[in-house]
Amino acid sequence: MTATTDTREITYAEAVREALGQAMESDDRVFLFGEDVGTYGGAFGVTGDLVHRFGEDRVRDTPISELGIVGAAVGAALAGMRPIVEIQFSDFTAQAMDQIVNQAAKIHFMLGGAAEVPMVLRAPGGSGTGAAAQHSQSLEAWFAHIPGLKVVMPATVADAKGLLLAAIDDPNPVVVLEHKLLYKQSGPAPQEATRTPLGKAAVRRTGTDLTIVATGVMVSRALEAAEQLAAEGITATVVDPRTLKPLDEQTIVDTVTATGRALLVQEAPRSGGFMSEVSAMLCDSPAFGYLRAPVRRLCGLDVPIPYAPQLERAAVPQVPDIVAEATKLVREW
Amino acid sequence: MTATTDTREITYAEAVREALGQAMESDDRVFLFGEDVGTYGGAFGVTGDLVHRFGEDRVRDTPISELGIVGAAVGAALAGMRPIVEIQFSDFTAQAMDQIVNQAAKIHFMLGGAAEVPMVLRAPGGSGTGAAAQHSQSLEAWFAHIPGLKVVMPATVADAKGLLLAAIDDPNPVVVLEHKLLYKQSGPAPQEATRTPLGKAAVRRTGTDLTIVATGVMVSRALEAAEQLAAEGITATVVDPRTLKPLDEQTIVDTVTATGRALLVQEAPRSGGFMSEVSAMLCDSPAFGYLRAPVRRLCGLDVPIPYAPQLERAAVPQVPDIVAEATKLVREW
Amino acid sequence: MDLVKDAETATSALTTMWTIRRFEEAVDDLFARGLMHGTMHLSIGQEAVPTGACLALREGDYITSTHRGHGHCIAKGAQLDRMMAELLAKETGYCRGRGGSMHIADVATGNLGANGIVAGGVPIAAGAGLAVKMRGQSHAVLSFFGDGAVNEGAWHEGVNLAAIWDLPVVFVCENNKYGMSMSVNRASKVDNLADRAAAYGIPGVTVDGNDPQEVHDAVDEAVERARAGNGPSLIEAVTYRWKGHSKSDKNLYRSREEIDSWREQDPITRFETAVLHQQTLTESELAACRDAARDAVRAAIRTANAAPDASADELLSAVYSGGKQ
Amino acid sequence: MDLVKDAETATSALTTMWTIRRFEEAVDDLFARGLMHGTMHLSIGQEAVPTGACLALREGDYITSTHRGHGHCIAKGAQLDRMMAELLAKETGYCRGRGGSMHIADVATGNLGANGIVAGGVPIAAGAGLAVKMRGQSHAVLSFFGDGAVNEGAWHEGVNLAAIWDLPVVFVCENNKYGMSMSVNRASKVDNLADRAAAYGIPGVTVDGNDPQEVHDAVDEAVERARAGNGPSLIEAVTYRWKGHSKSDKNLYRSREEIDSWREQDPITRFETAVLHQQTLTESELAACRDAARDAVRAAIRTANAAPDASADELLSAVYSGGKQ
Ligand SMILES: Cc1ncc(C[n+]2csc(CCOP(=O)(O)OP(=O)(O)O)c2C)c(N)n1
Ligand SMILES: Cc1ncc(C[n+]2csc(CCOP(=O)(O)OP(=O)(O)O)c2C)c(N)n1
Ligand SMILES: [Mg+2]
Ligand SMILES: [Mg+2]
Repeated sequence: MTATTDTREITYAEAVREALGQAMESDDRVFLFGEDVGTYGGAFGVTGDLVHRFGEDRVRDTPISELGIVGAAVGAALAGMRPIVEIQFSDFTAQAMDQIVNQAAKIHFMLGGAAEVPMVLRAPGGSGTGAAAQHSQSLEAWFAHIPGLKVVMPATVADAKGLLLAAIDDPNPVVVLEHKLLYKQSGPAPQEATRTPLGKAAVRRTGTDLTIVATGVMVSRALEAAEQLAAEGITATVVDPRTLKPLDEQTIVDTVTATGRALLVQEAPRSGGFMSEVSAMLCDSPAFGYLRAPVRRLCGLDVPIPYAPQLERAAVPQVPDIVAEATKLVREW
Repeated sequence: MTATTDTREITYAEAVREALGQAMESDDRVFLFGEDVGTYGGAFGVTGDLVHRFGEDRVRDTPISELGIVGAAVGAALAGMRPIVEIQFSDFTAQAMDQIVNQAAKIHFMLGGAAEVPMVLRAPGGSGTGAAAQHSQSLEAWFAHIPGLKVVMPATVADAKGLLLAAIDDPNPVVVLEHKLLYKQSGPAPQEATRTPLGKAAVRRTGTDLTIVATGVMVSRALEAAEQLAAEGITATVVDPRTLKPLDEQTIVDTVTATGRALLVQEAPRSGGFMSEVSAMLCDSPAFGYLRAPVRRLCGLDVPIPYAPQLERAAVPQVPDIVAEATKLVREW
Repeated sequence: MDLVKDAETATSALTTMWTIRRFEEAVDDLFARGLMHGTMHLSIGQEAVPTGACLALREGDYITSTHRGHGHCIAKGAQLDRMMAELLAKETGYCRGRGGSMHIADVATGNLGANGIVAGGVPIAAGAGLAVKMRGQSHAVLSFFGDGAVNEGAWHEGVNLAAIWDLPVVFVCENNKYGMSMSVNRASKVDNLADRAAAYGIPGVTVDGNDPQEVHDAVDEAVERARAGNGPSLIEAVTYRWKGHSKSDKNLYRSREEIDSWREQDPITRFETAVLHQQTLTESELAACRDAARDAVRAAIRTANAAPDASADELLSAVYSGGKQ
Repeated sequence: MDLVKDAETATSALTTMWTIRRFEEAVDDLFARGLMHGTMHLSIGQEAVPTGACLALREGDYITSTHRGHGHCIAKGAQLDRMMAELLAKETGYCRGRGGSMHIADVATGNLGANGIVAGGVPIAAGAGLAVKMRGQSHAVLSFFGDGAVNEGAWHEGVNLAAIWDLPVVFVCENNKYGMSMSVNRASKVDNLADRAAAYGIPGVTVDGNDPQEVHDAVDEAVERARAGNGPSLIEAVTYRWKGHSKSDKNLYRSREEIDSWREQDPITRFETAVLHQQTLTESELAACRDAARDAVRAAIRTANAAPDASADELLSAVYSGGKQ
């Protein structure tokens, strides 16, 4: 993302809203629907005033029927529209998995290329709000395993806007996993409708001792940890894949080759999480020969997200955990 | 599984049926329901004549409503029963993901241990029958990522029986992923109700040059490949994890430590598949120091399963692919 | 539209029904002879439903179909040779051999696709209806599904969305009495599945699904309603599948007598009798319809057989669309 | 059971309603003061529904509840201190601090749990009903859900299963007019949600959800039906939530006047007036109910506050059950 003259500080939620607004302005086929996206402005306030700008037709409240909503998006996309669906919490994609996975993801291939399903599914994931196990999951690994889906996890304000715009442009179904804790975070983003290309990782910081690969809210925690590590004389490269599918393997391989150590940080439970894929990819890549240490994952515990704040914090990596793990990795290997 | 005097050859489908029958005989709380499990005998003939033995109450046909069925199993389990649900094709678990993942998997933890959900969900996965993309998926990675679920993939006739019996005993929700191509395969299984303990891998064959870890239908392909490799002077250890969650990491680590090379074979698409977890686990285990070669995955292509037989075969690993990949791994490293 | 009294329409309807019948008999035969792969779901005995229904449609209208979708596809105007090529796993098939019977679509004629997922097409139809409505068009969307589909959550959610937004969708339930082996009477407690329409505040009607005229009239009225912006309808067409659910079916759940009694209600024979009775067509004109269907199916098989097998070369690049040009 | 004329029942009903009210007012306050974590959904204004409904239940009966479940939990007999401890993230909470407001359950009293998933409890209730029926017991299962839940596939599938198997389940829809911001009139086209019962061949009735007697009578009849093996019923209790959906709610979707008009229909005031009018209880007896509720809630807060915080030590070992002993 190159800085442009019209860059200003806005929140992540505002960035998403701005992208939605710009996409709807420039393309009649784009519309938005989901539970409480209209007058309410979205469960997390993301859609805000869009209904007043674009009307109830294009910013459409739905009943509570995630499967039906996503299915309707598939149908609208097949019939030439560019629907954007909001699912209030990414946990409720469980309700809609058939339409996401068995329909949206497969139709283009299954029909021999005769049709495409240009739709976007936006949903916030992650813990940290005390919403407990059914409202706090990080399910990106599910989607990243499904051929036919593209998956992005914007970690910055600029990417919240840029990746969403690119997702809306894409002729394939794209799952955009936002993060609840990021919505209120501020950061720079261009006013104009600049795309963040899908499939390109961002190197957020460069160091020599290890490479930290992190997704979602873990990107800012990794950067904070990298600050602290620097004070102790350990410098880290921090890579934010941004797009999980298709994954920019090259950037990860190159940075890990350069540092010889990899710490992979995700919020989701360790077992079978997305970082397992990154690790496996690294261990069968040219980087393997350059590894000075085992590829380490720092992940959420293999537990449902608990309600109590102290338990919830303990369940997912925090900045000190990243610092500790990185230090260990560098000092011991 | 120690051979017992009453071991005879039966098919995998018969083994499942026998386990179901024995469990229902010995425990009134056990019952079976799902689409066409009664008179029809199950879409793949697995339940067969059970309805005649146990009646329509305990071998219960359902309407086509996977979410409702699994939800009803959760409720029945909470209320003290031991339900076993059959989902006709594992692809249709997509319909039921909310009840599997947001309810069954989490209730015990979320309720602070005050309740348990002893239920079994059986579903056949895999390709090879020309049923195309919506009827051929291998979705084990989804379940293995969810804390609170246990996941097994029986690869032999004896395990089809033994793992299912252990799953029915277990006080937690267990997903049993059978394989369509195995149903008609014959093999030895004890007549008596012998349990295969959950969480214990099976070393199916021992060798010195590499360890092949394989799941589901890939186990027999790996064994066949190992035969052919042996003829070329390459000997392989073949490990069948059997239980994917909780995974018997120790057996995998030990065998890979011994051979120094690992080839991980699954039918599911590579990206984010279960073998990515195995690879990541190995690369951060004591085996790492003993690796003579990168940990290699041989997986299904990252494509939906196509219909045409030649395309379908090309989409997932076949015996010659395993032989070729193993040979390369051993010869090149 | 009078299917029975108008010669041209009668010819068209009869030819369509015979084409479906002959096509599926051919498929049945190819399977039995091991020349066809995978699985199949035949709609023999149900030909009047797609035939009567699709006669109410015009260019620009959409349909969504099911696992038992050959009839819908043919009635909506698909090319037989490309259908057959798909089933025979040829590169020239509608899906280039990647979809097979359960995924044939013909987007050009508005057929958004068969679906291997029971009720999977229902919310998709609602979405297509939403697209039509948002563009201010007057097209209709016709969604076919079976009696088994109405107990799926997807069906409930899709119908409700269409209802609240007054979408131009016609929901056509082919009640062939069974969802696989589950009798419709065991799967729900309502007398007629059309009664469920009341739960969504939309009209519902039950018709004789072996009479293409009855089907047509009900669908036509619903399509007009849809085009006029008055929202969706539910039509239950009662019919019967003669063959097993799929090749694995041993028919344990229904009796020989039941099957025979429905065979006596053959929609094609009934229609031919009616047409003859009304003297709309002569015996030899009927025979001509039959021959045309047979010849078309034979030609389709020949063309399909001559086509190249589907190629595995481009699998990986076929997963994502690069965008329409 | 006459809630208004029988002094003991009136006292019980009134105390329950006041307890729910005071409990939730306390929760509201604790949240506002930053002493409580997470999110919350208050049922203030809806107290008559769980109160009237649960009076029809007895030991061995089950309920399933919702995200807005404090009232159900209290009416089914849960301990206030363990509820409060859960909300305050204490080790002594019903879920040991792992569940919070949306997951309080009290399996001992038959409360199978609140549920963070809209309609999530509906198929679970059907399953509990199936367990009861298979064991030949005469317990009933009462499933609470909101007006928003009836458009979920889970609801449709769960109700249908209960219907076809004649399960002893009473489906109680708390129609508080909105699913979050979505007005019930926009979310479905039926006049009364109870009309949907017809789609499943079960009885459906709409009652005044601010009158515990009306709720009770309808539920009681349905419970008897269930116990007698005659299957499920759907009861729609029309009521209103005074507070926002959750703490993020700015109430943009409804008017001050609408809220005020419903506040005038306060179920507690109405019940007190009726009880006074019938001279079942005196003013001071009413005051005693109120005080008892207030004191119980205060005591619960005290007990909960004194309890140890939930511990993160055993998280990993808490995921799987080792089996009941
Ligand atoms: C979601 C889902 N569940 C189950 C199946 C398996 N299945 C395929 S067709 C069928 C029966 C469908 O019955 P109905 O809707 O009446 O259509 P019919 O086969 O009678 O035409 C079933 C159970 C499926 N394909 N999808
Ligand atoms: C499956 C699912 N979708 C969406 C939500 C978010 N959500 C929580 S409560 C709610 C509204 C529920 O409305 P209703 O059923 O009427 O209950 P009420 O809140 O009015 O008591 C929504 C949309 C959810 N929790 N679960
Ligand atoms: Mg049917
Ligand atoms: Mg409500």
